[in-house]
Amino acid sequence: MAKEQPGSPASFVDQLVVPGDVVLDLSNMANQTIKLGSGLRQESDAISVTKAGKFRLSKPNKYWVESSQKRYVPCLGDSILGIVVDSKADNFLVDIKGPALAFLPVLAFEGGTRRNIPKFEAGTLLYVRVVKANPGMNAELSCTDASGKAAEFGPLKDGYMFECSTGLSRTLLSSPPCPVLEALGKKISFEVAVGLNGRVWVNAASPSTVIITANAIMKSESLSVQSDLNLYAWMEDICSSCGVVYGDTQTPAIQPSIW
Amino acid sequence: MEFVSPEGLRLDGRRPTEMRQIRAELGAVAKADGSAVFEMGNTKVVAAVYGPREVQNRSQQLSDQALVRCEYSMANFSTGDRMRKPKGDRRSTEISLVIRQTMEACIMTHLMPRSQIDIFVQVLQADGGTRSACINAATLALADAGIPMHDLVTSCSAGYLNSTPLLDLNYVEDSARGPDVTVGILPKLDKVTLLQRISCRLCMTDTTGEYKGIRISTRWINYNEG
Amino acid sequence: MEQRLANTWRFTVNERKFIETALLSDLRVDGRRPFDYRNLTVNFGKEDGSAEVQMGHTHVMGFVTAQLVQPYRDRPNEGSLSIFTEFSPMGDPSFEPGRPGESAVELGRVVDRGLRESRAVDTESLCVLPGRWVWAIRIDLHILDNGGNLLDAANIAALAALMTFRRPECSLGGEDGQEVIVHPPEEKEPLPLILHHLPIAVTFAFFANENSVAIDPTHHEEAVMGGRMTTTLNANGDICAIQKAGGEGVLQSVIMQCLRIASVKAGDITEKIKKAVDSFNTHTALKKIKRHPSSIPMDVDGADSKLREKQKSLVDKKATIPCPSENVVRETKSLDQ
Amino acid sequence: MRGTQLPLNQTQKVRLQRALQQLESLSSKINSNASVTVADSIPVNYEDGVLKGHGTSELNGEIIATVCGIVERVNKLVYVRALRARYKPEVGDIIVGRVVEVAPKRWRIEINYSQDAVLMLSSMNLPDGIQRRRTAIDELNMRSIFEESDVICAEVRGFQHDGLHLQARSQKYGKLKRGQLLTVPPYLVKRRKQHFHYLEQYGIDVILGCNGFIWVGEHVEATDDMVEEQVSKSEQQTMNSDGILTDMEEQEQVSTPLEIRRYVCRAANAVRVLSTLGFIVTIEVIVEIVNLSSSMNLDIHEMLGSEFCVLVTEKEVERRTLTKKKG
Repeated sequence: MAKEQPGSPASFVDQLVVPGDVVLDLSNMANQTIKLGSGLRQESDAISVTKAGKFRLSKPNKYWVESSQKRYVPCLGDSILGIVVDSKADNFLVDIKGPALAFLPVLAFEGGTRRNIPKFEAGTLLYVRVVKANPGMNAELSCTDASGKAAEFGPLKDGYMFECSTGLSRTLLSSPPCPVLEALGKKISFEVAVGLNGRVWVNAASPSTVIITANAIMKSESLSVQSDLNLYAWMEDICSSCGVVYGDTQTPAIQPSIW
Repeated sequence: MEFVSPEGLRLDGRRPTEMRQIRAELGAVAKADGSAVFEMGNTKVVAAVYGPREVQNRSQQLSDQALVRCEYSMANFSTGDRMRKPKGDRRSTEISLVIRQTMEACIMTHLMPRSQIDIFVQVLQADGGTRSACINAATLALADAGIPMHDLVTSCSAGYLNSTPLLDLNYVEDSARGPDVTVGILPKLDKVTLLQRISCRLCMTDTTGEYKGIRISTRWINYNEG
Repeated sequence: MEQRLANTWRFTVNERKFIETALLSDLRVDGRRPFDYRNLTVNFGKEDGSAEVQMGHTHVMGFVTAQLVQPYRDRPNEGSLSIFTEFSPMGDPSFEPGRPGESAVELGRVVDRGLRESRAVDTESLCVLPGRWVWAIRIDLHILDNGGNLLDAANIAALAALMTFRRPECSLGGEDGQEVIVHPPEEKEPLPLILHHLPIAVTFAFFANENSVAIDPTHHEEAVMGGRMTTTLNANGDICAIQKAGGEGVLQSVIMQCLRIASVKAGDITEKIKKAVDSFNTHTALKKIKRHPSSIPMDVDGADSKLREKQKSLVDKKATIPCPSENVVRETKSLDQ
Repeated sequence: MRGTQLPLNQTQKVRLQRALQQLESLSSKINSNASVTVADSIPVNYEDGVLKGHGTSELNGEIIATVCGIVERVNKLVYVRALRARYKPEVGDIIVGRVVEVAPKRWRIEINYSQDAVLMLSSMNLPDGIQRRRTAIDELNMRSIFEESDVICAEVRGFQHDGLHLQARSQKYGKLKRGQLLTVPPYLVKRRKQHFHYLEQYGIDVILGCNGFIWVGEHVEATDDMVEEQVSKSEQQTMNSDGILTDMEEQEQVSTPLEIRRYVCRAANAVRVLSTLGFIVTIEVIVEIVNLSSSMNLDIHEMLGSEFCVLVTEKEVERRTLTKKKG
């Protein structure tokens, strides 16, 4: 699609691109500095795409391809959900859906010292931050924010964790808040933690609420560019499929936008 | 064919809910940590347990519980016509799995992390009910090895021929292709852990008969242990 | 070591605990109640005897083929039925390539027991020439995606494939009447298999805490459960096979309750399969009508004689009968079953 | 009871049976109905409060046994001592084991436990006897200390996160040479003050490992000093141990005299007899049996015959009756 005007970036921005598409022609853009993000490759003057997704531009000059995938490529500063796999003397080995296990140093906790190393059994779910992500190396995680405070990081107790695509988790974290979350939040109260690596943790007072929330979020994955869709009807559908009555008849104020 | 005479006796002279004579002996394999020979009539099975010991394939090691493995085999001379079956055919693979899962359920595996328990069961003579005999032998061998267990599993088979429920089938009754069932129970908890039924068109037979038989066998095993 | 850890599927303590606690209040993660079955869809391939079953994320394909072989010596006038399973790493990373693993063998054996020992397929009608030629039916079950409860899905796939399978008709010919002629489908309408009843496998999962039970477990639930029982029943409520291979102990009364539920489910599933097969049959029948009508009103001498010639040559070709060279693993009723 | 597989003639059978019966009558008064099998319920007095120990679990408010064995009660603690099981290590146990693997900075040792034990290079006295940090060179030379399939003697240090650790911080521990390793069920070896024994009259050493591994070998001077040796002692001692080392090297050249070899075999057979009969293995009994066999002018191989076994059983009865009377 949109093959007419290679060279003019505007023609590709926010369009779907596939590997091999030449999205920018630098010869037309002399004396401009541009920054390339993931999914783009420079071949002399041509900038071509290496993975399928949406071509994005962040003004003034940052370009990248945004894609939705099941696996996660660690990226500095991302908040993610990891699962403890094993503990070694210096590190916890954590699964982050990435190409390799990540290391969480045993001291990377608020006020962490050798004497108060936390104990996590295999299978513990952690909300962590990526602090080192170099290709070819295991990523390094931390349970503190930049100032060394625990913030919200740390183990997540109870609740339910499910996996989705990285694209969906990004949508859930977007601002303005994701319509599905907002619509759900109007009716029921729940806690949610979204990891950029495509893992979502949900907790609520009753298991049925957790199940509704989890299913609603999981099913919103396939709910894409249907602007005329009635979110309320959709939600009720999910609730009835979960065997729960959604509640009062008021339609949520927000209609789903494109995501 | 008539499997139950009008007088209510079976081909080998037993009553329908009568078991064959059972005999068990512990310590049949000196090298093993625990071992047992179990006989049900002419069916004779030997079981040996090694472990808990260091895990041989370290990649299989479990950090929170013991790894249980089981190998079932049938000696070539165990049946009437000598057979030369390749090792690891589908039937023995399945029985190995069944024995392993049955034993795994009653071994307190969490007490022996990072170790491995091997159960070897071999049929020396087959005359029906080898599956049950193997389970009984394996239980005794595990008890002999001093491995902590929730309960002793006891097992027995039953069938339905000539519209009579029969307990503990022998080979002739077994090969009549009537419905039959193998039950493994945990007598103390009074729960069923193993249940395999192979049958053609059958309404439910009452299981009281076989339970009775299994109770007897449990009692007998206890006596034997003491 | 690390490589091994990197490739296995993770399961969090949270999920495990949640699945168990939700079951206590009769809820399941995918919104089902403990005794709800997942949505079942059966699709058929273009050829006869292939079926695809989808239950949630579980996706199994069944394919039936037949071959003329020599019968077993102890049953000279019966055809045979064998089941092969293929668990490729594509369906689940825990399946290892190469020889079938324990779970693949167990699945094959349980489906086999349900079908064969309950004599669902009429094997005597598969005999062509007693002692010489019989049809050997082979069912291949391929796991395309493992979303839990492969056994039930595989069993349904096998049944659906068997129900749509058509074997070529054959007759005896030659000077001594001992030669087998296999008629191609254009010549004689292929024959369906005779199925006496449909044994349906229904699987229950048992959980350690508070003796919870759930039907048709998903992949996640299978990772949590302490034991499993597969009951194979037909729509009449006859029990064909039960498999509970160890695991969590269960009270006798619970087993009886499961059997009652299973017999209801077996009825439902039978309905669904029959409906799917019926619609497939009418569909193919319609296609035939569309395809052939032009040939029927054709003039007699032209095309028809040509057709006859063609048939003749086909018959000649059939003088060479496929040799039973393939090793079909056969599982005789073993001593202790 | 496990049957002992001995080819017995009629009189021997009667004698053995009688002896066993006597043994039973001697012991049964102490522990009459304390033996349990798996899933038997153990009667307890709940009012006093109960602590569940090894081999027990709770089911429906009842305490049940999880192994076959003898119920033991210590104050509130109730536990079941398994009759036959693999070795259960306790800190401070002296054990004999076999090296199965030389790994980085450690040896892995098979000790009849559910896992292999670990002996770190750092918890082991170096051959030069000097206390210092272990260098990379020491690590490279590990095979010159112990290599695969060597039999060694060590002490249980305790459980670490990666398994059971041993230590050998004394000259009495270390590689065992010129002798026999015997394996008996671990419950036949009782924990005592002394596990190293030097039988001067025969010139042999006997080490009764708590894990059921028993070493019978030619006497080595280093183990002569049977008093607990402290690690942090003066340099004088290290010099002393140096001297012993050279001593050992010298000894290596000369082969073991035939007489001593005979005694090694005799003692080993004594242990074998006890193991087949299922009697507790103590140094006193071993000495007694060795003496008995020599006084009867029995050949070494005849010790394993049924006649001798019956005789040993009868002796055991005598011994226990005597101790009983004394008691």
